[in-house]
Amino acid sequence: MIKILLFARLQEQVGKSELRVQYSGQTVGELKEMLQKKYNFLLDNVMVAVNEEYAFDEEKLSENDVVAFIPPVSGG
Amino acid sequence: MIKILLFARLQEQVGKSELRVQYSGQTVGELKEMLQKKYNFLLDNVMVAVNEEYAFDEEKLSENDVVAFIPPVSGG
Amino acid sequence: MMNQLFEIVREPIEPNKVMEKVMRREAGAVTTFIGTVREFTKGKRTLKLEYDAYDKMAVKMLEKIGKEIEEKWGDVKVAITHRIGMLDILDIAVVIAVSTPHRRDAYEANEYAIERIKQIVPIWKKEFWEDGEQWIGDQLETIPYPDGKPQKEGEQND
Amino acid sequence: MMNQLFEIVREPIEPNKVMEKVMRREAGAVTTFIGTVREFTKGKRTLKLEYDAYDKMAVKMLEKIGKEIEEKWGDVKVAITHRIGMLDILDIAVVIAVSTPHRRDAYEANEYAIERIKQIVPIWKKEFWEDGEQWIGDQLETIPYPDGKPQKEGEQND
Repeated sequence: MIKILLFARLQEQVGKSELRVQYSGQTVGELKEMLQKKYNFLLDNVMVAVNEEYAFDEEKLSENDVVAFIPPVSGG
Repeated sequence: MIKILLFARLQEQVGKSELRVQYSGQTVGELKEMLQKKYNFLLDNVMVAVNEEYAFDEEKLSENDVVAFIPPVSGG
Repeated sequence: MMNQLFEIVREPIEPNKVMEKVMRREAGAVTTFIGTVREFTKGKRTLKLEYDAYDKMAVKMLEKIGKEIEEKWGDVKVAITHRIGMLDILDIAVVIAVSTPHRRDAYEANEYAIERIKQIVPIWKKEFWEDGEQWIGDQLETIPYPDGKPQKEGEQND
Repeated sequence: MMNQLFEIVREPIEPNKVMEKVMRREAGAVTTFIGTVREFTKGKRTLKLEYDAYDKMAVKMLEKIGKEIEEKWGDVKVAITHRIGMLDILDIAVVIAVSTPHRRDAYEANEYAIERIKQIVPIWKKEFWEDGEQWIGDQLETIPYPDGKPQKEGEQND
């Protein structure tokens, strides 16, 4: 299983703060594409963090990873 | 009368925080010279304020002026 | 909790508390930055703000900023507290405190911290106006960052 | 007294009080600079400090710095409190608070204020070491300022 965390606009679009998807050796980029199709997200400028570290699309996921979709941040 | 205010090192050298001298149409520079001779001050890098505003040596004093001798400042 | 230098909190922030975390005998200069909720941005009245965060990662990123500052400025102590939840005008959203022996460094390191917060810390702000509300940071006018790293945006204290 | 933006005081300074003087709905950024008594300067241990001031003129010069900042930065509010008398290590000597709509200005205007304080405000510091004491600012190693204006010196928070 991969746990997916959603924040801000993405969370409101889905109506949930967490999703779970089956682990099947995906990369970050493949997971992004899958969600983009399923929820019609605009993920162009969304960053991804795997286990609380920013990750690139090429990174391969592992079983039990926590993947956070990070829209452009606006703290401060 | 001219009232003279002394601070920091100058005040300790004279042992007084105030002096009074007769008004005789002096300039700031002339007053400085007079005190320099009388008290053997090192006034080279001392600023003068007349009535709480920095003044140049050429400025002519007026009766009842308050003249402060300002050693290099070190606040902050 | 008092000893944590980097915190995400839900209660009002007391700037003194953050500042006291960095004061030390070797440091003669302490700078603080306090970001408050501003009423007007580009002529538009803000009613209130909501901040959300990926708490655990946000703390980690604040710590990372602290480490970056230590690497760049050496003898420096940094503490950052960011508040999340609903905030009114004038409420304090963030306090950054930096202490150094010499003042120039205290200003520079502090400004570096707020710039980095706006780049890498997963915190989001929702603005509430008279005519609507919106999560800030991914409006359509935002140019997508080209290099895969979050970029600076117009903020309430930009 | 609470409403005076520029003060010379003899009691401990509470940074929050100074900061609160500049907070306002239009400003999203508040910077403070806190100058504390540092224990070591160039390897020499300071035991305590004494500050003396030409009070009335010092307040006037602080107000002048406030005016200069308004002229340079426009929408800015500044408050400065400087303490005089005997201070121990870690005691706060000066607090400068600046609020602006945008953060860049709040840092710049604040740093300008401390630079100007060290140039024009008639306040003097006496350092007490294990082996003596001295009024700072006119040691023999000081180069006399050539243009009749006080110049910047090495300070406890320089």
